[in-house]
Amino acid sequence: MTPKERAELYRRMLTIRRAEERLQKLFADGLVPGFLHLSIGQEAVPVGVSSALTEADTVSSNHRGHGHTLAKGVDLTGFFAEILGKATGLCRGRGGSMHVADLSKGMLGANGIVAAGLPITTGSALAHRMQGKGNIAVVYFGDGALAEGLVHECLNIAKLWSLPILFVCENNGWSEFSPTERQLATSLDRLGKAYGITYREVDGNVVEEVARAAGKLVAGMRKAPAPAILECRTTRVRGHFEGDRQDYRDSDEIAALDARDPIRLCAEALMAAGLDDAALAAIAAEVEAKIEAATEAALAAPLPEAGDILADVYTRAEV
Amino acid sequence: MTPKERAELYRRMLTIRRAEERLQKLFADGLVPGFLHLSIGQEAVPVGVSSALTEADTVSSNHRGHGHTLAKGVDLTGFFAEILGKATGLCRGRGGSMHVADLSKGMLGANGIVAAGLPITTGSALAHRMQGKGNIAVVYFGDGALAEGLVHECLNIAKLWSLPILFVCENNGWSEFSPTERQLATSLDRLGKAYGITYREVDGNVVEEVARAAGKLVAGMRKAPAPAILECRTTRVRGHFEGDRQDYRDSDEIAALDARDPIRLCAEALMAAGLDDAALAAIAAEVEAKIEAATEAALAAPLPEAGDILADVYTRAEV
Amino acid sequence: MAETRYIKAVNQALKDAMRDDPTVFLIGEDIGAAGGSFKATRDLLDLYGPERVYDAPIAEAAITGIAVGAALTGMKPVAEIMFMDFITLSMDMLVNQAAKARSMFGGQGSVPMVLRTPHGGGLNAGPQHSQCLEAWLAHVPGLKVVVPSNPADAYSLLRAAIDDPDPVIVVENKALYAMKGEMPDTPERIEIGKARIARPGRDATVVAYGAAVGMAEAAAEVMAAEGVEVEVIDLRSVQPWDEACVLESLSRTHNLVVVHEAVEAFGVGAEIAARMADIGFDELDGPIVRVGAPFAPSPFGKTLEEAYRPNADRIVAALRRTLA
Amino acid sequence: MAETRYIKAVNQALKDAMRDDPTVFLIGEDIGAAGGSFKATRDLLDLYGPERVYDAPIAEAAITGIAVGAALTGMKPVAEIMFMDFITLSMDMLVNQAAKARSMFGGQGSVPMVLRTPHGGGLNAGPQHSQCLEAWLAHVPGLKVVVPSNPADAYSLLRAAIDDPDPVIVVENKALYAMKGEMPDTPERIEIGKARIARPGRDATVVAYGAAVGMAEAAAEVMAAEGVEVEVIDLRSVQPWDEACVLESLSRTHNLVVVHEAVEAFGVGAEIAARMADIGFDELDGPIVRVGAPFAPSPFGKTLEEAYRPNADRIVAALRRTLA
Ligand SMILES: Cc1ncc(C[n+]2csc(CCOP(=O)(O)OP(=O)(O)O)c2C)c(N)n1
Ligand SMILES: Cc1ncc(C[n+]2csc(CCOP(=O)(O)OP(=O)(O)O)c2C)c(N)n1
Ligand SMILES: [Mg+2]
Ligand SMILES: [Mg+2]
Repeated sequence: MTPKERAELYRRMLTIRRAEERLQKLFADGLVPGFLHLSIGQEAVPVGVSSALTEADTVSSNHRGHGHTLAKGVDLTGFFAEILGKATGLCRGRGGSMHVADLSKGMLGANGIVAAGLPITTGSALAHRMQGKGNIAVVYFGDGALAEGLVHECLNIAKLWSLPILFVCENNGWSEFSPTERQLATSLDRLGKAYGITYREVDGNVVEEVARAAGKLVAGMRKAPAPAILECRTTRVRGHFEGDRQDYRDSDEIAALDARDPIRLCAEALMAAGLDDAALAAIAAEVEAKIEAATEAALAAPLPEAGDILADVYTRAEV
Repeated sequence: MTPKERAELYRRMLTIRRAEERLQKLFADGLVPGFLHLSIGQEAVPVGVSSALTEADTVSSNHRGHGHTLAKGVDLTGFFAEILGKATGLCRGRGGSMHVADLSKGMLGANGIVAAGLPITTGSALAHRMQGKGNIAVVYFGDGALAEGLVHECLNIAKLWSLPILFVCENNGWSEFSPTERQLATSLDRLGKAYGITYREVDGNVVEEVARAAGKLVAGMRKAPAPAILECRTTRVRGHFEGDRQDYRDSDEIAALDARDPIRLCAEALMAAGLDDAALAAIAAEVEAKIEAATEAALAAPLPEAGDILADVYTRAEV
Repeated sequence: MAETRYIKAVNQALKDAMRDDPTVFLIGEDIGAAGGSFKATRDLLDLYGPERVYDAPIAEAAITGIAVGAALTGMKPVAEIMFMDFITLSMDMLVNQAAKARSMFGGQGSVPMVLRTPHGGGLNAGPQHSQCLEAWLAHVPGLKVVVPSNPADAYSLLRAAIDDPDPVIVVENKALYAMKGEMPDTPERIEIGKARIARPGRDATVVAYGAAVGMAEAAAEVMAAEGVEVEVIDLRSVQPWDEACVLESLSRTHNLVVVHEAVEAFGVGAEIAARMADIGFDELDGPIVRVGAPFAPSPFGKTLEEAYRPNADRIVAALRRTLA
Repeated sequence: MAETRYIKAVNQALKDAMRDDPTVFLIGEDIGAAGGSFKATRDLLDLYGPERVYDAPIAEAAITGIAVGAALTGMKPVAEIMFMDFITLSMDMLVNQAAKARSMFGGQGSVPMVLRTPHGGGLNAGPQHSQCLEAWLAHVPGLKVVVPSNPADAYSLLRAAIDDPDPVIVVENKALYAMKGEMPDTPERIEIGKARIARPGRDATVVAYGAAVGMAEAAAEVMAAEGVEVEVIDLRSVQPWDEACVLESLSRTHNLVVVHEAVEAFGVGAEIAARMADIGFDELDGPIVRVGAPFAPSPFGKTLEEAYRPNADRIVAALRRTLA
């Protein structure tokens, strides 16, 4: 990876981080309707994975989907506007944080239903295989989702039918307010073995590692369609959703998170490779300016009209 | 196992066989309403497993449930009457072949929904654990059912919570009209490993093997509640249901079934152990007489009254 | 014009749709080599190969979700769920995914999938293989639900469903699979949401769909013998349903009976009756009477199942009551 | 008499039921250590231990099925499904298993389980976390469905549900969880299936349940200022529902409006309206008007969600229309 490529990954991670920090503030100010699940500490996963993807590849996501969405290249202003419920949002303000989608970028949607992204993505991968253009599909899901039966139905079918799907598990150790280890008697590596699906585990907080592993797996899948699993050990820094004070978490655990911060780790690697403070600061300034502009535009955008509720329930105007 | 015990297993298998052969004829004569899935060739599984069970243990079953039901000790006449849809049936003629149950014998029901027995039995096992009497729960399911997500949800929870449940898979290689190998990228031994659940495989057509393996597993579960898997390789002799001509099956495969017939294998073992033809014939005569009596009684029994439809939808008369 | 059976019409519609549109593909349990439990997909694997006809493992939720994802990625999947009772396993994918994607994504795309599934009794298949659950789906904004009552409609409605850009559930009736009927040489293109006057009349309106249409026609015969001319409306689709057609008929006949095979309480008929008790109130000369299954699981035995399913006699009794 | 909140009343009912009956146990996601997403089960793990309070993995189908199996084996499970939208994953266990076991096994036993789940909007939780799906369950013979509208009822109906020998779904309303209300020192024992006259009146009847009861009461206030006395009926349970009570009220007021937060089309209100358009036809002086959510997924933004949910104004407009 060239220093430039590495810096680009840094820039993307920082964009997600700053965007979510901005959302965090907007939420605290009462400007974000509904639930807000932040992926702070997990940015390396989607940025690393997306570095292996083209726009024609499809991804689908879960409730903690901001990073997945931004990494797939959606418009920042439309993203903010959506989460603020504005008419100019990517989904015209009807979806919000848990349902951001941009089909034009191959982003098939965040999802409020745990594990629902898996069959949708399996179907998308089937379409890719039938269309024969070498595109692939990626699904992001959490460790907690592994308890849902749908995961297994999809692992089975993806393997049976050699579908080009990358199962990306963001294993942050938590399922809402419970440690996932209390919810799972299995693990993804063992499931991978059970279904004969290629399995790789990476430090999900080291973006280069994620990118390298994803790159390899995806390249293979493009040539010969087949599923693969990428398990990323990562860290959920904030509560399950904003407003969750995480009383159930050990202070030691929380204190240790900083050392594994993916952005800090990437910055350190960049510095070790020769980038200086000024270069990092320049990236930060550029990112912050973009976020600020997007936020301002989104804040200034109009709310949807009430009459809009009935729009788009069906494609054709009702009979 | 004493010769007497062995002969008893034989008698039970033969009871199931003759009962199903009788049903087969009744079906051909148009006397059995609805679907009829016969378990001919699979009798050793429930007979072997049930030899380890008490009446207080619970079992639940699937669409191919006659053997499971009879082996749990339900009344033969009530069984026939149920399948014929008579008012005197175990379920007053409202369930039929796919829904025979006898709660008084711990038989929680056949089931028309593939894999539905698993969570019900998992719940029953949880109740047993809470009640602390050392009772256990058994679920019978087919190899095709392994593709349903519920199987995995239940393996996970049973292991997590150390539930005294025996998962009995009747692996007959078929899922309706398709070889199961085209539907499954995994296997139960691999799933057992993935979930850390004790797994045993037996020749499901050798009743002593089944009985021995089940006996061991169940004894362990009674002492220290924990799940276990017993996979029984077995043979579906008839079509998926009566009326299915099995055109999709190789004639070689069908021809080979006879050599693995569990009743023949048991008879041979009994003869090798000293039982003579006359003794076997005596068992057969006794079994046939019972089946005939049960059939006659069931045939003579009245149909339910139409007014009975609304009975028992709720326990208390409607408000 | 040729005579065909309902199940063959379904098969023909699938065949023609696959011929006309290479993005149409099939997925379901035992639909390939075996041609489907009811033979709706017979020969299609041979004709179009395993890249267009997927024999799926027993995993209804995944099958339905795969259809959603493939539809979002440019394909037109037609999924089969072997018995409507098993859509209990597909509900999340239908309701939270397929139905909502277009609206909650702000109209960006759509989910052009079809889910075919048979409902209804008559096979003594019992409580878990006979249910008519279309009322659930009709309650879900974003889904469409069609219920063909005869072979020609089975063809045309399935074609319309496949052509539709939104998710459509095609509910077939098991007891009708063997039904024979005329199939026009150039099958009608049906617009989903338009009803059909199955039999014109001036004294009372019976609204029905699926297998109940035939029962309503039989009841109309009985009434005709007494000089009462009953109009029978075949809704064809229950979501959307042709409110204008029903209202127009009611405004001529002033008496309404609604019939379906599903459980009466909280069934599709409730919506039709409720709507007419509002916008059609001034037209009503008598109570709106519904005919459906009693409030109990579908029993399996022959006599019980017969007593459970609606029939012409019960429709006649309902007509007599509203006309009294 | 003490004031309490709806969610605390739920918590108290669970606590008391667990104290009174050792076979009562709880199962659900994050209900133990975390006390539930809405804190309905707060402190219960500490009080009764992990043998009575099961923090389950994310597996709604299994959770529901486990409740069925435990209920068939002598226990009284109370399962929580975190949002009613997720019962899409539990439908098979509810509909094909819990609901049918007693009837299809010929009355041998019963399934004394409870499934608690919150429905409704007001939290801007969007299309997959706001749905009111009780009409599906009301359509299923064998299930009971209660929908408490206030803290005292939240207590009493949950106790009644736990005492009931058959499967009962307790639908709570998220927007009501913070509602304060009086809790009698000796809470009322409510019989499931009996409605409550929330406000007597002589000019029109509004039938409501859950959060819609408060909206109906507010509408009645508005109408009272104009001299129109509106009777508000709180159904308390929608399956079974108190047909006799509604008919009796209608026979005094002669005008009927039915309100709920669920989507209007094919909702619970359709059944009530349809039934009254039959057995109550002679009592009706005007159209039966329903008020519910429009036919669209629940939008998430504040203004859209407000416009989507029914409210007193829309009930007033409905009353004016039927009284016109
Ligand atoms: C079907 C379903 N069940 C439960 C929930 C509630 N819920 C939302 S997120 C979550 C935990 C998910 O944990 P994990 O998959 O590890 O993702 P993470 O939040 O850690 O990123 C739960 C239980 C849901 N949204 N959908
Ligand atoms: C949920 C569900 N899906 C599909 C079916 C239809 N079906 C009934 S039996 C069966 C095959 C089951 O195969 P297996 O579990 O191996 O049992 P076997 O018939 O071989 O004993 C299928 C697909 C069903 N009854 N329930
Ligand atoms: Mg997690
Ligand atoms: Mg099998």
